[in-house]
Amino acid sequence: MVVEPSLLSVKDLCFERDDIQVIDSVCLDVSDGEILQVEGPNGSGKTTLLRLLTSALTATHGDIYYQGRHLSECRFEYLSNLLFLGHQSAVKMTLTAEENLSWMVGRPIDCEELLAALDSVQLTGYSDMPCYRLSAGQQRRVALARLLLSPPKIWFLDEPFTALDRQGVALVEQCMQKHVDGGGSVVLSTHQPIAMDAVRRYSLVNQLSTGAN
Amino acid sequence: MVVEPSLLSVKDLCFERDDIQVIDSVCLDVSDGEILQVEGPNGSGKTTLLRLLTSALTATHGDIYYQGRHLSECRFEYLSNLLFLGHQSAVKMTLTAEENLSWMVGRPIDCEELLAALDSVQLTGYSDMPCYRLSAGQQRRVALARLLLSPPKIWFLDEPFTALDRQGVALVEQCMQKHVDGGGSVVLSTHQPIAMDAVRRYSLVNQLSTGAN
Amino acid sequence: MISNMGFLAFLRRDLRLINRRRGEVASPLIFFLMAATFVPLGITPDAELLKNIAPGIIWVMALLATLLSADSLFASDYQDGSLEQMLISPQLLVMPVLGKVTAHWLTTGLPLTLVSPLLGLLLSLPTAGYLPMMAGLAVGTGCLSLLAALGAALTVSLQKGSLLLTLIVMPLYMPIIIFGSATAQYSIEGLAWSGPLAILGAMLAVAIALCPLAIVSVLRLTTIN
Amino acid sequence: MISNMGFLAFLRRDLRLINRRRGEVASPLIFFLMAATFVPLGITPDAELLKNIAPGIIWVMALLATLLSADSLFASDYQDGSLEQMLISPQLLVMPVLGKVTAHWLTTGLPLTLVSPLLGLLLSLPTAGYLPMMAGLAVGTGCLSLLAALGAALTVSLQKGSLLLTLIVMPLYMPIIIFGSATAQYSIEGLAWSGPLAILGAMLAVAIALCPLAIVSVLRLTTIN
Amino acid sequence: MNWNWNWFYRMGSPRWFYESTSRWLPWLGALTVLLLASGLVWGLAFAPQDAKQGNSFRIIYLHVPASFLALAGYFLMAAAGAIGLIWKMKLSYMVMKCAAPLGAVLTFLALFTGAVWGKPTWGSYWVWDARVTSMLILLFLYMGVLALQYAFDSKDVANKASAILALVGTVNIPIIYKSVDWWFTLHQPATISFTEAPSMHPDMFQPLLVMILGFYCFYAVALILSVRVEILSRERKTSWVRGLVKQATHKNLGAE
Ligand code: HEM
Ligand SMILES: Nc1ncnc2c1ncn2[C@@H]1O[C@H](COP(=O)(O)OP(=O)(O)OP(=O)(O)O)[C@@H](O)[C@H]1O
Ligand SMILES: Nc1ncnc2c1ncn2[C@@H]1O[C@H](COP(=O)(O)OP(=O)(O)OP(=O)(O)O)[C@@H](O)[C@H]1O
Ligand SMILES: [Mg+2]
Ligand SMILES: [Mg+2]
Repeated sequence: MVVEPSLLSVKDLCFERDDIQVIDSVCLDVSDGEILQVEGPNGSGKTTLLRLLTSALTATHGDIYYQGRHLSECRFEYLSNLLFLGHQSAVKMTLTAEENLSWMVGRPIDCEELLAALDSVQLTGYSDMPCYRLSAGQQRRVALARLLLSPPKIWFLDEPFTALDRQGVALVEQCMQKHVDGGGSVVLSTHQPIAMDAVRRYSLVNQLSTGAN
Repeated sequence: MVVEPSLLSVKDLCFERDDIQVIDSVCLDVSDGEILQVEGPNGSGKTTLLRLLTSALTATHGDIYYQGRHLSECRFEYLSNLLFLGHQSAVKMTLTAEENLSWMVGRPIDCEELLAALDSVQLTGYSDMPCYRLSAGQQRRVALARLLLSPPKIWFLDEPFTALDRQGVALVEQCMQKHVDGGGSVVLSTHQPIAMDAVRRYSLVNQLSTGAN
Repeated sequence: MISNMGFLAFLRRDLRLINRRRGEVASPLIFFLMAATFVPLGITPDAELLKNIAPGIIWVMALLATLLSADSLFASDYQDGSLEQMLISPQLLVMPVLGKVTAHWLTTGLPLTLVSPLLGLLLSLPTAGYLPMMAGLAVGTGCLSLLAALGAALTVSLQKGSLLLTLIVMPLYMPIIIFGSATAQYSIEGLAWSGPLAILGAMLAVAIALCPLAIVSVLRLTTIN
Repeated sequence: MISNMGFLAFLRRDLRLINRRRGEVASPLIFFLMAATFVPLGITPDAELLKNIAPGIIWVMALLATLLSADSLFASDYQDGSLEQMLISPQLLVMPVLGKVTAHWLTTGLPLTLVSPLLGLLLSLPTAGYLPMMAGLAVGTGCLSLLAALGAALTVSLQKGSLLLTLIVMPLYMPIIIFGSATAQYSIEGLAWSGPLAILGAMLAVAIALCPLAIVSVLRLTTIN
Repeated sequence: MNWNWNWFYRMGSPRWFYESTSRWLPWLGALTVLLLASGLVWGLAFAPQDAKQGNSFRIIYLHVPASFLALAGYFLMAAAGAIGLIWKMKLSYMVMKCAAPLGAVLTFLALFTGAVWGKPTWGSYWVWDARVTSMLILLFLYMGVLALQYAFDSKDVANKASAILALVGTVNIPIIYKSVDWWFTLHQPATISFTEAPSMHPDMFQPLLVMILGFYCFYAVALILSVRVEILSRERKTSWVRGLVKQATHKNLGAE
């Protein structure tokens, strides 16, 4: 059917943990330049789905295709083109903002570019302060500065707006817009409303609580 | 001026950390039945202020009065009438939701009341599951179930809406409304808009970034 | 409300937390046994020699086991915010802290005391040494737990505190280990062993009186950040 | 991009992380010294007796120091999500893991080897024992670090893993400690000590070849939750 | 009552300390050099040889003063910590912080000279003698305080925590000394103890006294110097330190 294969395509993905079906036959497609928002109440499996898609978890059943090829054939290529930002933001408390960022970007990068990125996330005076001295939102901003420096095509963002103030949320939205305009794709989960138009939604239903209630 | 002393009154509160003035002469009053939202961008000192008010930190300068008396005179009474919910929610990952809750409430409580509270936060099937098996939002809900069971007069809530879905946010707002209607007070910090009318705002300005930018 | 947050509540909660990880309850026992088997391997299998060093070895093991498990005494409470909740609770923290330390002792010192006859057997301890050794261990490990808790409180806000904790606490352990191993040594040599045991008891009494207070003030200090 | 995420990058980062807390760099050294002074206190100050048990004691100490510091090898990376980021990075994880282990050895095994002559002095080790002991320690602590990392990987997802780690790793340490203390013992007794040292070397070679692979697959397994 | 305490609080001011020590530090430094030089020359060159030990006994002129000061230094450090905890005096924390490395170095010196001395007299560098053992433990106590001081990033917490540890250590020092003494007598007949110092010949003893005095002065000078450095680095943002810096650069420029 599809002539040009979509960037990421998921067929019938299932995930079972301790005999509980957390993710039940999810099918979805993400094409270039698209933002997909995974929706659902607390505990519906958004984080689990994102971790499955980034291959941090292995699905019990189902397939993931990247640009038309099965993930097992192009794992390396897929992983090199992917960025994941989870509930835990991988910010080391004892390192400074600058050190953290240069580490997380994972490619040689010059100092000015780093400082410029930290400037954009409003951490101008803080680049050489250890991160445990930053506030919750500032720590989150250190992790988000990655978005300004990352070449990967697909971003997986799990609740990127946590702990951010309004200006920070706008900044992340701007980043996503720029990324999408450049042909990249974003899969994100959030409970806050997004002020962007190009967002497609995918809803997960809470398997367990619908069963239990 | 004030005939009836307000519930909590703060005079000229300052806090200095490693020679940086984090909180600079804050003056505020909280009266019975009031919701005070502390506002400010990331890093402006909201968490620090709340921790000062709960006496988890000690101010370098300034005074706190509880019902007209200085805090040093009525510390025990003040602390018995206070509830604090911070960025970290004090939920033990290895204990079940029920055990966590009964521990956190800090008074003898019967099992049915506990289960009813867990029901209200939509954790019906989860009461005897260890908390590391809950999702981020569900873990947060365990901590929030305290609000349904707590007699203290003043609540200090630091970003209570983190990780909650829309229904969860509504629930917390409902709790706060009920508490306030019963004569209690709430001091909270959040970056999300609140859908309540009786909210007074107090704005903190970011000392450092205003200086740096 | 206040009584619930006291000694027993913390004792019960900590025991439950430890019990949740079932592998952990038995592990001090097994650690003790295993470490003791290393000694003949690394040193000598000669019973004559082992006999002389048995009480000392058992005490060194008791001490290391206590230290190894101490760094998690307050660490998880610190990370998840429970400690902050404790610190802003209205009542005095002395009883809760004592409850936590007791839970620690019940899961390290006590099992070690109980298993010590077996170790004595492994290391060819003479018969006269068993009772004094157990008595000494029972009293001495109490001191060890209290001092370890003090070290844990001092290093709780440091990410990699376990080695630092060792460094801080070890010098304070010296008198305990001297009198502890002397208790067994005396009885083996046919001397009255009530002397060193009494000194251990006195140290325990002082430690119970002072350590919880010190721990509470240290916790208030180090958790401010 | 890939080369940057390799051996040297992790080595540099971990050394920097360790170095950030200045108190921590010296502490393995001091731990070693301190633990060694306990032995005479608990056992005997008699130089004749100490001489016999010196190599064994030094090895037991090396082992405990490695174990004590091992539980934080992956723990903080696990808790803050760095480990997850590592696991979804495209390249093979063997080099990064080897980098982390090397950083661990550079901050435990190496300083311990360097300080060992001082311990030999404290425990009246005969002169002939110094060189073989240092050679044995240098090679053997490498194995210790690799095995400790394996244990740390196995227990990384458990909150209170440090005691469990000890239990898992200790049995694996047995051969190392036997040959390690034999190296010094042989030379004291005037025998050729190249035999046990060669065996240690062979064990190190095997461990370097296999452990990182095992660690990577164990990490993939245990961090899924 | 007020006038009574004024001097105390003034003494707590780093600036007062810095300025007043500037005045008499040169004198103290000169006295130290004088005492140490004369003591050394007297002890090493002119004091008579020991009947039994020959020339090797001369190491006593370093060993004994270092041992004295190592112990006294710990109590000074703990006292400074206690004053800091009770009266919240910044200066006394600085004194405590600077006394720790100084004391550790002196303890190490005592151990080192003792060990070197031990080789000719006891036949080995190290012997588990009671006093030797307690000295080693003292070194560990110092190291604990030092490590704790540098492990915290917040200076305030670091100061208070290491002050508490130093205080706990002082409670322990007598216990440690007693227990080690007792342990030693339990285990070992007193073959090579030096608890009863042989009554020394006055010709040997007088230079020793001079050296001990000299070490006390040296300790004071070293402590004051490092406290002054600490003051400058902590107060570098204040106007009076800025003024000092300006003065110094001015002088340098003038000299050129
Ligand atoms: C590492 C080894 C040694 C250490 C740690 C050590 C430690 C000490 C200490 C702490 C003191 C001061 C005691 C006090 O406060 O009064 C002292 C004094 C002294 N030491 Fe040593 N010592 C060592 C080796 C030796 C040796 C080998 C000798 C010579 C045989 C020696 C001879 C003396 C003498 C004569 C005094 C002064 C006598 C006195 O005031 O009691 N020391 N030593
Ligand atoms: N480690 C785990 N072990 C077992 N079950 C788990 C684990 N983590 C999550 N679960 C369960 O899997 C389900 C989905 O969890 P998940 O974290 O994916 O939800 P989520 O949609 O991200 O929720 P939230 O909005 O709260 O972040 C939940 O019902 C939860 O109880
Ligand atoms: N432990 C600490 N040590 C030193 N400085 C700190 C520490 N924690 C926070 N700060 C600094 O204090 C200021 C206020 O931090 P605080 O956490 O109160 O901000 P906040 O208003 O809660 O921000 P957010 O919205 O991100 O939660 C920040 O500039 C931060 O850098
Ligand atoms: Mg989630
Ligand atoms: Mg905050």
